[in-house]
Amino acid sequence: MSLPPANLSVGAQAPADTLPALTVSGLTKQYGGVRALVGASLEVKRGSVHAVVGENGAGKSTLMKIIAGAITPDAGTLALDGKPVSFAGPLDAGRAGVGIVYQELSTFPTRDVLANLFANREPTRFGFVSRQKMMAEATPVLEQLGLAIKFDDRAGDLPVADRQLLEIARALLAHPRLILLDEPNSALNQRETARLFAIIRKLCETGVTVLYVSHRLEEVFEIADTVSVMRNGELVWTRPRQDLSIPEVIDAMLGQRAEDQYPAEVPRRSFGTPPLRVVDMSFQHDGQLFSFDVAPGEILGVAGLDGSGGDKLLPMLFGARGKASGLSIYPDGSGPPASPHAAALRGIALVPADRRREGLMLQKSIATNTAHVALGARARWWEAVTTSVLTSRARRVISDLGVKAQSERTIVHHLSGGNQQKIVVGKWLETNPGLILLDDPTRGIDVGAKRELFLLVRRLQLEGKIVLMRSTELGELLGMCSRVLVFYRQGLAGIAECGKLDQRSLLEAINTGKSVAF
Amino acid sequence: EDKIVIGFVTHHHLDQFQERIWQGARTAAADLGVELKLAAPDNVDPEAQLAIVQSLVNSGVSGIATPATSESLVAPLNAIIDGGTPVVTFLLNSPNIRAPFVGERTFPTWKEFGKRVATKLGADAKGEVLVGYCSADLEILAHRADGTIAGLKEAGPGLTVLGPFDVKLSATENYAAWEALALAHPNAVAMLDLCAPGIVSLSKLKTSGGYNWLIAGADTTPENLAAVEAGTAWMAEGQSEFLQGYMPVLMLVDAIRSGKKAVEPSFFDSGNQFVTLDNADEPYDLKDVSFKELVEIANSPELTAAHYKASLENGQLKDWKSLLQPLENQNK
Amino acid sequence: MPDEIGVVAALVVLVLAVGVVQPNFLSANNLIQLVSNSAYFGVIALGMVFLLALGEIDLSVGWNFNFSAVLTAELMLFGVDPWIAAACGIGFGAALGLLNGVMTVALGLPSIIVTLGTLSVFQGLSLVVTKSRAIIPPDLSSSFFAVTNSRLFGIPFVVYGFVFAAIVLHLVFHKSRFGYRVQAIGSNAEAAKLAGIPINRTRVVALVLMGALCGLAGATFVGVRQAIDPTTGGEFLLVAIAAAVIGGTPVTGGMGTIVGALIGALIISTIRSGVIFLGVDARWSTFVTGAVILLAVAIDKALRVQRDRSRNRNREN
Amino acid sequence: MPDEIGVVAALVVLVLAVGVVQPNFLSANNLIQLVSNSAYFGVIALGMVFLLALGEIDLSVGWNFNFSAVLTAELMLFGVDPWIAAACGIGFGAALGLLNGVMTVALGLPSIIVTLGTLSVFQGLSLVVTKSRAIIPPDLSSSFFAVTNSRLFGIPFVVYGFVFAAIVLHLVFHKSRFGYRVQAIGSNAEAAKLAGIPINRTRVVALVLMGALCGLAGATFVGVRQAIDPTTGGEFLLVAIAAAVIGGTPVTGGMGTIVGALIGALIISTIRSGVIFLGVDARWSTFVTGAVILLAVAIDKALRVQRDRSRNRNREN
Ligand SMILES: Nc1ncnc2c1ncn2[C@@H]1O[C@H](COP(=O)(O)OP(=O)(O)OP(=O)(O)O)[C@@H](O)[C@H]1O
Ligand SMILES: Nc1ncnc2c1ncn2[C@@H]1O[C@H](COP(=O)(O)OP(=O)(O)OP(=O)(O)O)[C@@H](O)[C@H]1O
Ligand SMILES: [Mg+2]
Ligand SMILES: [Mg+2]
Repeated sequence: MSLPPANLSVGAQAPADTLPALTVSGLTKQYGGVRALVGASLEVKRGSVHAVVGENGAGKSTLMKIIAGAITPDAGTLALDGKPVSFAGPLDAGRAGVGIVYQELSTFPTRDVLANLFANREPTRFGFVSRQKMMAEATPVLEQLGLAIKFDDRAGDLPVADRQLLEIARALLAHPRLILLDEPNSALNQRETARLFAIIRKLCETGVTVLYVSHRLEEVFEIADTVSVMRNGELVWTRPRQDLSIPEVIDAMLGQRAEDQYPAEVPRRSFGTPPLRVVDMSFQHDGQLFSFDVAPGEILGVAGLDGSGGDKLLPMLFGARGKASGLSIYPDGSGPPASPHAAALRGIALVPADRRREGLMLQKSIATNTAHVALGARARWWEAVTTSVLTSRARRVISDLGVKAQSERTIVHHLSGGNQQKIVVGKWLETNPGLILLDDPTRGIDVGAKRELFLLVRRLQLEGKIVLMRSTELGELLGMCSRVLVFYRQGLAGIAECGKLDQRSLLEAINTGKSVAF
Repeated sequence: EDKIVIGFVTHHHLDQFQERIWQGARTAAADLGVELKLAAPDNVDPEAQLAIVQSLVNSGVSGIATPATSESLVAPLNAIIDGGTPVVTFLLNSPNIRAPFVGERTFPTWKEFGKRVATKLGADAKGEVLVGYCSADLEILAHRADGTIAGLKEAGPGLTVLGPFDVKLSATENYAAWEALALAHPNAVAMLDLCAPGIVSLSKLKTSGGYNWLIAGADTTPENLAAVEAGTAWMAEGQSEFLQGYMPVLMLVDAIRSGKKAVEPSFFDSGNQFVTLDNADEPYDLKDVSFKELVEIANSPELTAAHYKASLENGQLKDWKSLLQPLENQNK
Repeated sequence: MPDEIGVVAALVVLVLAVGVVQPNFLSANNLIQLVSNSAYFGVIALGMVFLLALGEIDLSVGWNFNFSAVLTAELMLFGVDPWIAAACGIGFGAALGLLNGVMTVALGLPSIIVTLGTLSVFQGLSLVVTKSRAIIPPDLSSSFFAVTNSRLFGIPFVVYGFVFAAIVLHLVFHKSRFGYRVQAIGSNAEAAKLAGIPINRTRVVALVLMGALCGLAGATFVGVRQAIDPTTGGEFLLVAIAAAVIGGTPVTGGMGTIVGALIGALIISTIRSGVIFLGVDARWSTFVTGAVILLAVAIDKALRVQRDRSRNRNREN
Repeated sequence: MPDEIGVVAALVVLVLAVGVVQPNFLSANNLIQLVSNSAYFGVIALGMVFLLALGEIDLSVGWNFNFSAVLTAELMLFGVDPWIAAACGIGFGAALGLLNGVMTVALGLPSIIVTLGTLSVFQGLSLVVTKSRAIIPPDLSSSFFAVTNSRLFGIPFVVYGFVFAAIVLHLVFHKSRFGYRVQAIGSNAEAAKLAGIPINRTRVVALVLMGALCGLAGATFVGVRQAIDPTTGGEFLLVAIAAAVIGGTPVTGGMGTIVGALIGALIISTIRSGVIFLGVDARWSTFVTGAVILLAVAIDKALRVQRDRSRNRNREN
């Protein structure tokens, strides 16, 4: 019995270098009245990293899904290595050497890590699925990705970042010749992203072609050889990276001149309202106690690696993990909320990290979703659900946050990922909360929307709201926050003053827990 | 000798019919000085009934009385007999069980039932007579229907007999079914339901809908007798439930006391009553009673026991062994 | 066109099909009776829509109905005024629902498991109370019996009750905070929790509502039939679920239709009654019932597919 | 500690509780009978685990069992060799399952609706075939009857059959690609589709498997009991679901446990038998049954919570 190659390798021998690995021509896809893709054409060179960027709803994911055989286009053709192909389903595409990491997490929550990694291609031995073979194959890939999870953990119990890594590992394990990465690192931190990029580079050396979608343009410029820009379902242009600058790309994406990414800091002033005082909180029984204050009008950042505890802080403040320990005092003078219900009633908002699992009713309309908190949690029992109230609220969210949707009756499932995120943010801001907990709020949203969101946060700041924001992108924290809580190994390592700090020293701090830089 | 324990298992315990059978069994156990274990499944479920019977056998009872609710109980019951625990069946019969059966003669009884209905309607009566039963999947009910229809045709050649219809057992479904039948057959002259709930449903319908068909049906439950008393229903057929509980215990104890490991297969006819306001004739040498007395007896366990006591202690039933017939007679 | 178009069409087809062969079937009297026969299990089906939309189920409904009716009748036997007895019956049904709810939440178990247990508990206790006897209210002179048996414009009280319950529950389901919560939790329980919707409280309230509806059906039954026996209600579970599901409420949660459940209940009654009107042989009637159910759901599905298609077409133009 | 620890503990507690009061209960003979009584609905519960894990359900199992058994017995009446008749019965059960599957997929309806219809269709056709009569194989001389009624080391054939089926299905569920697919679809149907898992085919196969198991139970029943009545099997649906669910298979899909369903079936048999051994008054026995079911699931839950706690504690340290 021969074990499969323990490292990542090319599935088949590389064909003639001259032909493009992927040729897309005239792809069109229409959903009802929405033109998701309009005659998109593209050529991707073998062994290159080809980035596709564009606004939310520009059609990037639609393009990826068509190439992966998950949806059939209305018109247009695909060719791999010059040979025309047409996929009846994802299985066909997989057999042809196309692998994909979908933007929306598509793990199997009740199944363990191994079952997830090898979904529908489980190796067998004597007719039985062989966990040995799977483990032998998966171990090196997980190691390369730095994913330290047990094989029998249930995927549903893993944090978002681990689930995303799990999906990347799943795609890599199929040894595709063409790999489509649709915002694969939206939930990953810098270290994890760096590991992913190392793997991508190694893959490209062995002739694998990578199509990469991201809203993080710095990263796009770091990894991509070629950049394509999409707008409103059309391909605007494709150019080599070295000829490009980030503002140029943004201009093309938005179809207008780009502004500063982070809106200017507003002058600090005093609001006369009480702060949030977190006192002697801890992540676990007997764990390290920590305390901090957040003043009205302050944006406090939260940073930390996976497993540092940083990802637990916001749900804990929100009451989603039961009543938090310690002697904290919230701005309304009471202690921590005992449940999310209590939190919602007290004007505390949490924009959760995993929008599809924790934030949305995918099969319901935008109107229904935007009423989630205002009606579901905060309305009095006699308040009727009227279409006019639902509609006007939804329309407000759509226009305030620039949601790209046909109408407020559109099913959320049919929105692009970024627009779904805007709905989650919008449903909370509608309730005018005083304490706002943003758990990775920019995940998957485009530069324009990101700027709009930041403008909104600044506005909240001006109104004297208390904002805590966790992000996997340190640049965002530095750009928006006055101070950043740095978590390390289930405790608070220190509080960084953003003015005295650059991205490198913040990165060092979250990786070592040392407070040298503060 | 060890204390004799009789396991007595009915096929459900959800109505007064079963309760009266239990009453007979309890009386017999008290009369004979043996212990009785009464049990039944939550609803008609032969497999659950079998599990109960087998558990009783495993817990060491001396004999088992149970109805042959289904033919698939035959092999396991025969296995119990072969294992040395005597069995007597009652109410529902299978000729393949190597055990005695206590119950009514199905076909002849229901033929007589049909005849009496036809006679009451008049020898030259015309019109539709509707026959319904509560379940198409019980063989005994098919025999009842066959008997009834045969009797109606014989004694009422001018009648149009329709059915049997499946009018269900549960009170709500039974009512709905008869309601629909009543509307579909506005000219019917008689409605016959061969299961217990029919008389109640039909009586209620007759009163509220202003119909004037003749109603007759099965079982002398308190509600059915009340309908007869009120004059809405004409006849309720009873099948001596008390004896169907009493006799199996008696036969088992007799066999066990005489050292037998099994009871010879035979048929004991429990007899039956065709109860109307002016007739409540009892089988054997049981004292014939008026309708009023019958109602009193039906409502009192003490009166019931007393009613049978004379015959059981000194009359025809004392000599029950001479009344046993071959098993084949049951459906002749 | 609303979602219920398919089931309505299926119902109309069935009614007309029987009516063509047996015009009697279309008499006002029969159609009214059809509706009134659906009322008991139909009201339970309406409550089941809430539970299915919540992603829960209550298997104990039939015996809750029975136990509540038995309690109502027993109270009447004890000389309690029938109106008060009926109110107690409804309250008792709600209390049994509360028991289901509290156990579901306290044990952290799905309601299907809890109600699998309480279904036997209710049946068993009811049996202990009735001692296998039908309970018959002794004195029918109270206005309670007059009212529950009354007719207005030839239509019986239970029909008004059933339709009224359907209207109220339709509004609750689609227009109240509670209805919104139910559907939100059924759509995505985790997201609902994080949106601040009180999951457990909503679950308990839904099970209490279900219980109260069982009690309502039970108390009304005692009024109309003036008797309750130990078996009645046992078969309601499957019919109630069938009515809800045929009506278009998916068992996967997140949505439902009260109007659909009402129509579903009528479809079941139509099939039952139609089989009898057409004089289908008793041995064949079970088969015919099943085949017609399949036909009805196929009609419903075909029409909805048709509608979705034309809807999309309209959108594109 | 595996997931089944809770139910196993509940079963042991129940068996010992009865055994302490009535030592007879612990006799080999009684315990063996307990297992063999669970075999028919138990095998159906095993198949139900696949469907529940898939997010589906089959309501027609009881009547598929009945119809398959009737067919087997009828073939024997026609003089077909009993072994061949039994094989046909199993194949027939599978064919009925195929019908369920094809209709589910072709109509695009949930299996609960389709099988709600076919449940009556199967029952009705079986009734038409039997003409309300029990079917009794005429000639019991075939080795088929000897084998199905044989005992090895005092343990009857059906017990071996049940345990063997459980082992095979356990392996299929946890070790075969089919089992992986079933659980993946139940866990996240959309992701399963994206992973290229043939959803419809898997659904059909699972319903065919369920049907074949009904046929297997039916054919074996004819061998052991040498008769099949028109009613037998009607009660199996609720017990089979109860066994699967008590055993720990959630109705929300994505996972399941064959071993749990086996234990669940034994728990149900133990309660049925224990009530008799303890001499519980027949009127109280229904209540006691329900209460003990609740107790069993509470024990199971408590133990699993306990285990998860200690697991988490170990993990964090
Ligand atoms: N199933 C669907 N039904 C209807 N509309 C859809 C569907 N899927 C996508 N769309 C629409 O197609 C357009 C393109 O969506 P797509 O997901 O490709 O955007 P995207 O570029 O990936 O955006 P994002 O950056 O937010 O992920 C959007 O307007 C979206 O609303
Ligand atoms: N992460 C957690 N770990 C352990 N227990 C939790 C966790 N989150 C919630 N709980 C507990 O689970 C139960 C359900 O919580 P949930 O928020 O659904 O309650 P609720 O419906 O809001 O309650 P109420 O109706 O009283 O507002 C509560 O008892 C809560 O204490
Ligand atoms: Mg996208
Ligand atoms: Mg709460």
